[in-house]
Amino acid sequence: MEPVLTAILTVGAIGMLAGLILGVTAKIFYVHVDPRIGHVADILPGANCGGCGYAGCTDLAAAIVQGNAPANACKAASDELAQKIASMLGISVDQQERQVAQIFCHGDAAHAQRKFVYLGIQDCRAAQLVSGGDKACTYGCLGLGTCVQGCFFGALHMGPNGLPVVDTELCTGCGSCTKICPRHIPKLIPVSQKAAAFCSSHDAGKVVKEICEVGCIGCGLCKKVCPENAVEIDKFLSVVDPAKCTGCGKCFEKCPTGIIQSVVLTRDLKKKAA
Amino acid sequence: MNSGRLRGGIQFSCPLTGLSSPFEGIPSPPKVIVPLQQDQGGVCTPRVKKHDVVLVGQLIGESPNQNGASIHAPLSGKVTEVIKAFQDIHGRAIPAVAIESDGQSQRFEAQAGAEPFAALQGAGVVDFDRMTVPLAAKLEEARARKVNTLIVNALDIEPLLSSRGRLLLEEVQAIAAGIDAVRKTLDVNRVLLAADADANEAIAAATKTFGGSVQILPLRNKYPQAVDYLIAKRALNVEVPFAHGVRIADIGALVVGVEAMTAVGRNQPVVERFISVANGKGHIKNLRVPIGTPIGTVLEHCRITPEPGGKILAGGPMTGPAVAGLDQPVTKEFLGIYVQGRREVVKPAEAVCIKCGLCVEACPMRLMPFLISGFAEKGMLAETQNYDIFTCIECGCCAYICPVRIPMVQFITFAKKQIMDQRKDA
Amino acid sequence: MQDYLLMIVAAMFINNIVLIRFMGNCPVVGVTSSYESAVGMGAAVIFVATMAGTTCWIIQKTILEVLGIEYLQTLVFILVIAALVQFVEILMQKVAPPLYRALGIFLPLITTNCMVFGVSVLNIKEEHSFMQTLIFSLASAVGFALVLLFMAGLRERMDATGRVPSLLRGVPITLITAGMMGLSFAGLLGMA
Amino acid sequence: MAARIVNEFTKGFWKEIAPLRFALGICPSLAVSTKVESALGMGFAVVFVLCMSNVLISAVRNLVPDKVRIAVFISIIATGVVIVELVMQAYFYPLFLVLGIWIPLIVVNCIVLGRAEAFARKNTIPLSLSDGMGMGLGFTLSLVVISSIREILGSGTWLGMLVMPEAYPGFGFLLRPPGAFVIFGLILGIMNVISARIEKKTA
Amino acid sequence: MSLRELIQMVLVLTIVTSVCAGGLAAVKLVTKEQIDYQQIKFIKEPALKKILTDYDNDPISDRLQIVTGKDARGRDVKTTFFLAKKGGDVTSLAFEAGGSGYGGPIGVMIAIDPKGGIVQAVAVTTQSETPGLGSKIVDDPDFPSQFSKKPVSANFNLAAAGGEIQAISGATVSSSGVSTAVSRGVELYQNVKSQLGL
Amino acid sequence: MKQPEFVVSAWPHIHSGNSVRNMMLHLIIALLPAVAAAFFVFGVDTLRVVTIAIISAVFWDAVLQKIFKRSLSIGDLNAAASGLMFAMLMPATVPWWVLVVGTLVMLLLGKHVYGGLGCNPFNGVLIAYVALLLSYPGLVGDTPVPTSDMMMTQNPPLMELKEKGAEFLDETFPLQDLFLGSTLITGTIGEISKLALLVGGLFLILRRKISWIIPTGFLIGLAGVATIFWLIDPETYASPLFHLLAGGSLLAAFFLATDWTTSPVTKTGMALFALVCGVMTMAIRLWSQWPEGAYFAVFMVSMLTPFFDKLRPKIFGSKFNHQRQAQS
Ligand SMILES: Cc1cc2nc3c(=O)[nH]c(=O)nc-3n(C[C@H](O)[C@H](O)[C@@H](O)COP(=O)(O)O)c2cc1C
Ligand SMILES: Cc1cc2nc3c(=O)[nH]c(=O)nc-3n(C[C@H](O)[C@H](O)[C@H](O)COP(=O)(O)O)c2cc1C
Ligand SMILES: Cc1cc2nc3c(=O)[nH]c(=O)nc-3n(C[C@H](O)[C@H](O)[C@H](O)COP(=O)(O)O)c2cc1C
Ligand SMILES: Cc1cc2nc3c(=O)[nH]c(=O)nc-3n(C[C@H](O)[C@H](O)[C@H](O)CO)c2cc1C
Ligand code: SF4
Ligand code: SF4
Ligand code: SF4
Ligand code: SF4
Ligand code: FES
Repeated sequence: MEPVLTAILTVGAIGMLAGLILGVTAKIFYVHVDPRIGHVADILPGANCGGCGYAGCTDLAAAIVQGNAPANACKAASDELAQKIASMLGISVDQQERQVAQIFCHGDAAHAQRKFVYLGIQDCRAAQLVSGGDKACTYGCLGLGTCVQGCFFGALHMGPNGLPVVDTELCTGCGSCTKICPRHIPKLIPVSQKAAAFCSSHDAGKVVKEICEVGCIGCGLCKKVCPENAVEIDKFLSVVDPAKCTGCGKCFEKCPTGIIQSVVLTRDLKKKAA
Repeated sequence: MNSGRLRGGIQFSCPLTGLSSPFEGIPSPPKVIVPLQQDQGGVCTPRVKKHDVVLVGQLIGESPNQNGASIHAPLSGKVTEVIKAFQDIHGRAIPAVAIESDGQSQRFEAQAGAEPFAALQGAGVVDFDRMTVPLAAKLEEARARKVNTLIVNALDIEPLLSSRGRLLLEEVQAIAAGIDAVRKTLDVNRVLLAADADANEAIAAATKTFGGSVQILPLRNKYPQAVDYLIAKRALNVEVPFAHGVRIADIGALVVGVEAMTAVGRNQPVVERFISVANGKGHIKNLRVPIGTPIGTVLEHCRITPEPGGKILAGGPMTGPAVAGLDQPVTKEFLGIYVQGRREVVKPAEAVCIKCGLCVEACPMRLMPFLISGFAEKGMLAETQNYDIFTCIECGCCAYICPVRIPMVQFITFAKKQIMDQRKDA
Repeated sequence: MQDYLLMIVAAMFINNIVLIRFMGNCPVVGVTSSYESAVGMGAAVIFVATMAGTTCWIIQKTILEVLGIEYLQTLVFILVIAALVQFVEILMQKVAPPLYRALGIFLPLITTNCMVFGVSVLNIKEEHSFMQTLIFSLASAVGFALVLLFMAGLRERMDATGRVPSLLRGVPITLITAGMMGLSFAGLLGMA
Repeated sequence: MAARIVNEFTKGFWKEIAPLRFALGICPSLAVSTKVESALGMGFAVVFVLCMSNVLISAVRNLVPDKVRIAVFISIIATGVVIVELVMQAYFYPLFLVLGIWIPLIVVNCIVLGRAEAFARKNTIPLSLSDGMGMGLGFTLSLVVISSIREILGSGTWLGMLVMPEAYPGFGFLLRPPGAFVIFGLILGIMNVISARIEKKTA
Repeated sequence: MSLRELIQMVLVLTIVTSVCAGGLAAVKLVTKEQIDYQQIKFIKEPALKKILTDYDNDPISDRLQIVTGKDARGRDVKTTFFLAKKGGDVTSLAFEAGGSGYGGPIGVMIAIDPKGGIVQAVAVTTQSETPGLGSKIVDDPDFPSQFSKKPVSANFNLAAAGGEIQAISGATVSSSGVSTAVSRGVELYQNVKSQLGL
Repeated sequence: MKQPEFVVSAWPHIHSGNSVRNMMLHLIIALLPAVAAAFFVFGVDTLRVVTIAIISAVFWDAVLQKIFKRSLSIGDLNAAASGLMFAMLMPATVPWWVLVVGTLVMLLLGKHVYGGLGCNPFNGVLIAYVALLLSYPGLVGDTPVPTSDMMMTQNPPLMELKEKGAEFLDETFPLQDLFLGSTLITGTIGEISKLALLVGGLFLILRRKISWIIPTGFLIGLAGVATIFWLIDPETYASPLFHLLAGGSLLAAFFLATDWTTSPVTKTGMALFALVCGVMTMAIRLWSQWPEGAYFAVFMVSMLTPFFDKLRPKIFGSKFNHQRQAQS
């Protein structure tokens, strides 16, 4: 029995000493760190996309805990996660409609002219710096897929026609693609939006007609036929107000270039969820 | 001679035939398009309307500020259109004036007697270095910083361009007048003239004209020594840390190209450009071209038919921007036109740097181009700055020498742009 | 003196704790993606390993061996290391917050770093004297930190100008590179 | 509940197979994988320690103050390790000689403390046991895979049995430390390929 | 942090470590015998097999422990002697002695014929010398065989130290470790010869 | 849609014509004299080894490019050059399967896992050499090789030094034979004629394919250490000249330490790298179990290349004195 006692007493004593030292130092050198920051950071997606405007997810977590940012500040987190954060912190969230990105240019190789053959770095931002990009339209998609690289959630891919395509189910509406695109072609719209003119050109109709078959020429027919007054023409470009648009489809028929089209994001989502 | 050594750079072996070919005029084009921004000084305000009749040298675009360079009609004739968004060689959408020639070439009489220095803005003189800048801005800076040394740069910037060497020979009197004018306005007590050591005739002419008043600095051709900073280094043995905001004027020097000195000496609005035309086979012609002449017209005159799939450069083969079409007009930003055939086009690489170090050896700024470009490719912008990306003058020596043909200059310009954008955002 | 010198060289390079003795690989893989973290981890380990090595040696000689309970070595040593690491962490957080911010995140990782515990055990196994323990622990930890640093250097270069296939990027290629570093150390075979 | 137990058990074999997925516990995976036999020995030692520590830690999880959490956990783990050490010395002495210092080093195997921190201290005893078992067996599996490759290509044998032709010269490089790193790295790469394939299929 | 928490912390840690230690001590008690046997079997037996040639018993079972001295703290140091017998007669007496080499301690098993007072053979049990250099003390049979068949009165030091043993070139330290071990062993044998009762 | 006519890209628009293929071709040409010298000593076996090495290197390169889904680029001659270089480190007696295994290791671990040409932190040739040396010590490395005389099987010089000491080296290996190469001297294929290596190396330097700094620094570092020891005790230690001319000193100095990918690019970095390589070579020759240290040294020191490359040139304008010069 003696060896057992020796063991118990020695190691017990070492354990006690360790406990004492730790306890006493912890008492003397106490530094408060809000444990909730860690918990919130755990809930956040951890993509560090920066879409929220903070330097990464942990930074945002600290801001949320300190009340400097709302619980749903993360563009990439679902409502469910925001709710989870809010209930953990005992605060409330304003419900906001989910936004997704759409590509506001349909000018693929078959429909839009190019000024020259571009050789060089395969990055839209770099291409934009070489004589302003190869596309004749200075507003149109360059098609080198920088937005695809920029999406943290794999929601974009290049379609067969050389234009990016958004997977609306994967898109979190973080807006990284909008920011990274030198021409800001991907734009965020509410999922419930029912119509949009998929063009970004503010060029005059005459110029657009020369270089692109599917551009908005700013003729204003859509504005004229819209019964809800949901369409505005902003410098030769038709813009649909999602709050007013009912998706009646009158403008689709009238548009001479067919660029104002129906958008069916919600159904798409429902189908996928089912 | 207190001259500094140039490390790195490229010794081109191309023949200097251009030096012996005199400037030719070209037949006045029937129609010109004059973009209203041709330098870094900002967009000029149109001073003519559609259907206005203009004379050669008449103001058509007024500089937006005191130290800019205004733009003048190169032809006499009728304004057919003031274009709002003309896409220039850089892809910028800027206003431009289209003029239809009346075949008269009647000159507009400028109000005489203006002092050259004050008239620079009005005369629209620009100087060409890495970019085109209004000479007035340069002189204003020189005056503010009490510059006492004038370095006249008669070195051609790139291989196969020879307009400066030729100007020194043909316009030596105008250059002399220009130097005198600058001497009068600035407190310059020392004038140096950097010239290509192989331009014997021009150096002889300069020596004869200037006597002892101008110190001539014959330099062996080495690209890119004609850049302002490197001229300053070779002439004065001082390296200006321009990336840290120090200017050449801060060391008391002003570097001006001979074409700007010629224009000052002539004291007339700038309406034509001295350019060299060359293609893959070598130098073709030295020309005096009215500003606004379409490149196509110039090439027709030189009997060059560009090949589809080839390239047209607004400048030399090292740093000239490639242009999209033959209808682009010659502007003050042109030092020459270089035409490249389909097979001569350099295809950038898919491959990866093999760290051979040739670019490091070639870089005249003693940078590590492969690393800067590598960081730039990966979007590691902070690291590019640690490796002094802003000291890069984008001369292209690195990409020229690289065995795997990495488009280093494009990566570097791309990264610089991104950094500038970030700074703007912050 | 010469013996100590040889011991330093041997512990740092010839029998490098990571490349030859296989200890402390997790941080070599985990925290070498940047110089800063490599330096931070290296510094933290140098500090902790030296402290732990000597403390454990003293406990072994004055308590465990005296009482004949050497078989409890594992339990006692790891307890000491865990307490030591946590002690340092708490202390640093208060006394030197900037240092804590730089090194702090690495400290908890050190408890489970084989290298610290391994060095403590090796000191006993190889019957080092106190002086030898001090030197061996320090030199081994420096050898570890050097490997971290070299790896960070190679990885930075790979990141900047390499094109590692995406499926091997990160941990796999770091392991392979560590293997190559170890392979080159075969040149030192027979030196000690 | 039963489903969860099964789930916690099986995740250790592919989804969260420890050394391969998280780059934890690399050292022993490299050091004791020259032979399948020692890999198995090491693996089972870890299974034992993991199960024991997970169960005990889960049992005391609500009694331990946060500040001494790590110290307590690691004491429990160390106890398991010493038991393994003693038992192995008593009954599997040759194995003990081969594994040497790596037996006490189980105490710092990141997986063990990692499971305590990440799992056992937040979950019930049955779940923790299942997790420990799964993780431990997953670790064993990784060791066996690595050591199989090394033993077969390196010495031409598997578990001591000759599996390659008599004349096979054996690639000794793989039995050396660098060979271990390389094989480990390549296996990780191959796993990435397989995962990517699976993901593509399910997507 | 309150005092209560502090006490709780210390208490928990003390109890846990005590319980752990107690458990381990129990396990150790249970396994001790078996571990001793295994150690002897796997470490000593190969060396014994090498040096003992002519016997018909199991020397591992026929072993005896004798107190051969005191260590620095005054505790007894015991040495195990293995007896090889043939027809009941002790033909050899084997035991281990130690010296220190280049890479650490060196253990040497020595077999002595108690009747003739002759060192029969010597084999290295444990060593950690440089492979290919110091490890020749094991790999090179010529080196240990130098010790064989020498009377216990011989000088087992290296030639350089006035003895009869030729060192392995390039591994003087390792060689000297072995020769020191043998010298010590022989000396120890001389001291305890009487206690062995042979 | 109208097709665009001209190409637009960033400058520069012309190129020097340098290419990987061109550089590899230079390397191959530079090694030919050494191959010829080896042929003189070992006969047809030389060609056997060289041919198998090159063919299997090219084969593995193609296979691995396929596996790693890269475009086929055996046309850049890199695999052929590496294969030839690898053969230089092999004795003429090496079995064919060792070459096949070696080239696989070389191209897998020294090229493709890192992403292809130019990404590897360590030279594939050296990786393969050391891996084989550890696996098949009797078949590669410093083994006695029968020469075409077939009269005797002679130890390579450094092995003789390791085993028998420096005493009779001068008689066994006349310096002239070490330099020119002769049937008295064995070793790997690339270690036979130092003259041939020197010719090849100078060719590369003059064609500006490698920098003169690395070979110079390497040999200075090696000779420096050798001289110190030789001066201390010429009986025990071989002369610096012997160390320079024996084994792989020159091969490593001109062809391995200069490998672009794994050596520094800055002049200061190159100089330090080379000196450390030279010193390390001697350390391994003196104190390790290996007779030859040059290859290990280059392999090991390339680990430090990223650090040597931190010693970059002072950039343009860095010497500018902001206070003084701004006023003048
Ligand atoms: C790297 C290295 C390893 C060594 N390894 C051993 C060894 O394993 N055994 C040994 O006895 N001496 C070893 N030595 C020591 C030397 O071989 C020995 O001290 C030296 O004096 C040679 O003397 P000797 O020929 O009289 O033995 C080593 C020395 C060095 C530098
Ligand atoms: C084999 C060889 C060895 C050289 N050795 C030296 C040397 O030791 N020291 C030196 O200053 N230059 C040496 N040089 C010359 C340098 O390369 C020299 O700086 C270069 O040829 C010309 O330099 P520059 O480009 O600055 O004009 C050597 C050249 C060669 C081909
Ligand atoms: C051993 C040695 C060390 C050298 N160290 C340096 C150095 O630290 N920095 C450097 O710029 N050049 C170094 N050099 C190169 C010479 O200084 C070289 O002449 C000079 O840099 C010009 O280079 P060039 O030969 O390519 O023209 C070294 C050369 C040798 C042989
Ligand atoms: C002088 C010189 C030496 C070279 N040495 C090697 C070499 O040792 N190994 C090698 O694989 N490639 C060598 N190369 C070619 C190339 O750098 C190498 O293949 C890549 O590092 C990829 O292995 C060399 C090239 C030159 C010009
Ligand atoms: S949307 Fe923008 S970033 Fe995306 S491919 Fe088009 S131009 Fe490029
Ligand atoms: S598509 Fe755009 S908005 Fe949507 S997740 Fe990707 S980057 Fe964010
Ligand atoms: S482009 Fe920039 S990096 Fe390249 S050589 Fe010129 S200055 Fe150096
Ligand atoms: S020249 Fe090209 S390949 Fe050579 S180091 Fe520079 S970037 Fe790399
Ligand atoms: S297993 Fe050794 S450091 Fe993680």
